Amino acid sequence: MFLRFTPLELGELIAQVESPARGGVASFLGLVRNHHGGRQVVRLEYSAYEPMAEAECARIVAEAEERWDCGVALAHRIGMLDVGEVAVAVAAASPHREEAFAACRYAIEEIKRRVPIWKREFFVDGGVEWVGSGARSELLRDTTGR
Amino acid sequence: MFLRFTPLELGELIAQVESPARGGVASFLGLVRNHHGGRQVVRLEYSAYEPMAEAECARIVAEAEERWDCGVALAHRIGMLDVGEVAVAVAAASPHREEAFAACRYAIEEIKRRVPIWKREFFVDGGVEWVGSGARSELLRDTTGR
Amino acid sequence: MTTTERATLTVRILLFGSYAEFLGREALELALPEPATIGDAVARLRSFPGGNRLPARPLCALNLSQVPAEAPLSSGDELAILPPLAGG
Amino acid sequence: MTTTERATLTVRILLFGSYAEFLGREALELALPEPATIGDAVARLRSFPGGNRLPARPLCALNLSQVPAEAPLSSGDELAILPPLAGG
Repeated sequence: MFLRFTPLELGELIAQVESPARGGVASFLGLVRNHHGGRQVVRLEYSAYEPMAEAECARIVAEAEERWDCGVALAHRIGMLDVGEVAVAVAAASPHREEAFAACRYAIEEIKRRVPIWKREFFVDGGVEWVGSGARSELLRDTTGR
Repeated sequence: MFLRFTPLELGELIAQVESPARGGVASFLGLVRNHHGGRQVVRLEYSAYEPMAEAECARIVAEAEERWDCGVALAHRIGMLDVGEVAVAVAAASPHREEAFAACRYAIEEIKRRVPIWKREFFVDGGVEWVGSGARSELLRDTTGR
Repeated sequence: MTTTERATLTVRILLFGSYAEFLGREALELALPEPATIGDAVARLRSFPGGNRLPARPLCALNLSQVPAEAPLSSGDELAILPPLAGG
Repeated sequence: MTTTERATLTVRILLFGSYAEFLGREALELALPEPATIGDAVARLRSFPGGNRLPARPLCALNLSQVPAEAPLSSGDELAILPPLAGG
């Protein structure tokens, strides 16, 4: 499962890909920032088209592992997150550090480009907006249905 | 202290650089590999010109933080390490993931290029060699003096 | 020769994020005269209350894969209308 | 007019890794006639037992910074002779 509903642990992902033959492990964490567009963010909520998001994440891992001599693990948090929490985590291990970095970078870029995940930002001024579409959110219930 | 004589924890380095304004954290771990030059490695020993190594590490952090909008933390293990242990760790946090990756990559490349650290590899066949110079090591005592 | 005699296909529509809010629902069944493309389904959705806030050519996924607006629909397909992605 | 009348400078030499093994020690004091460069110090070290295994132009650090072989020495300097680096 690439989508997670509880806090992400980078160590868990690294443990999935490290091995005695892979001397380099590159990783990336995306954290919830406290600001966006000049406004102060207090928390945000991620939702997903879950079966497609799982399928896209699996394709991204397979593509990276085919293109580089590496193992890749990734996870994306869904649900309500506070500022500073880990939203996305990627780890890539390879015998060569260049390949570990390249695979890690590829995975995070493709996650952002292709995986059907959305987020609403909750601002300190009480506003709620869908990131990307810029639409104000009217529904204040938990759209993830959890 | 950038040189460490006990196991490295990536989480500790990430905690040093993450902040609510820095949404991207790139990191790198270098692990002791189980092979080198076709021979099986069982463990290795790092030693350093300690005051210069500390000074070079501090310069690398300062250079990366000046060049990119980021915070950088790094540590290198000294002493005897088993296969799979973390030899070097770098974490770079930035508001922009491109800068986090660039700073992390810069730091690990400069560590390898400039920091006066040496290692002896202990092979399964009983041989011991200084990596880089290719010289067989005759002294089997702990050259780190610890 | 009347429209009721034309064969129809039925697809399941999924709406997410801001688009689900625009139309006030997250899923619906849509019957369309055959043959129909994704563009035809989107045009129908845009005629619904609140549907005018959907773009004319939104990002779409058919049975879990992204597809262009010209892609044909078959009965039983799952068509997801995707707002701008914001993962990561 | 004799060499004993020439002023000398004394530097502290540090040896690491394989180089410390070649010369059988990790530190020594070296007295050299003034003026002297790093290259002069290395040439002297290479005349010691085992010193022939040192390269003619090893990597050197003077008072904690890397310097070229032409750099001049002053009394009290710490000159480190560095084998090929292998950190990371």
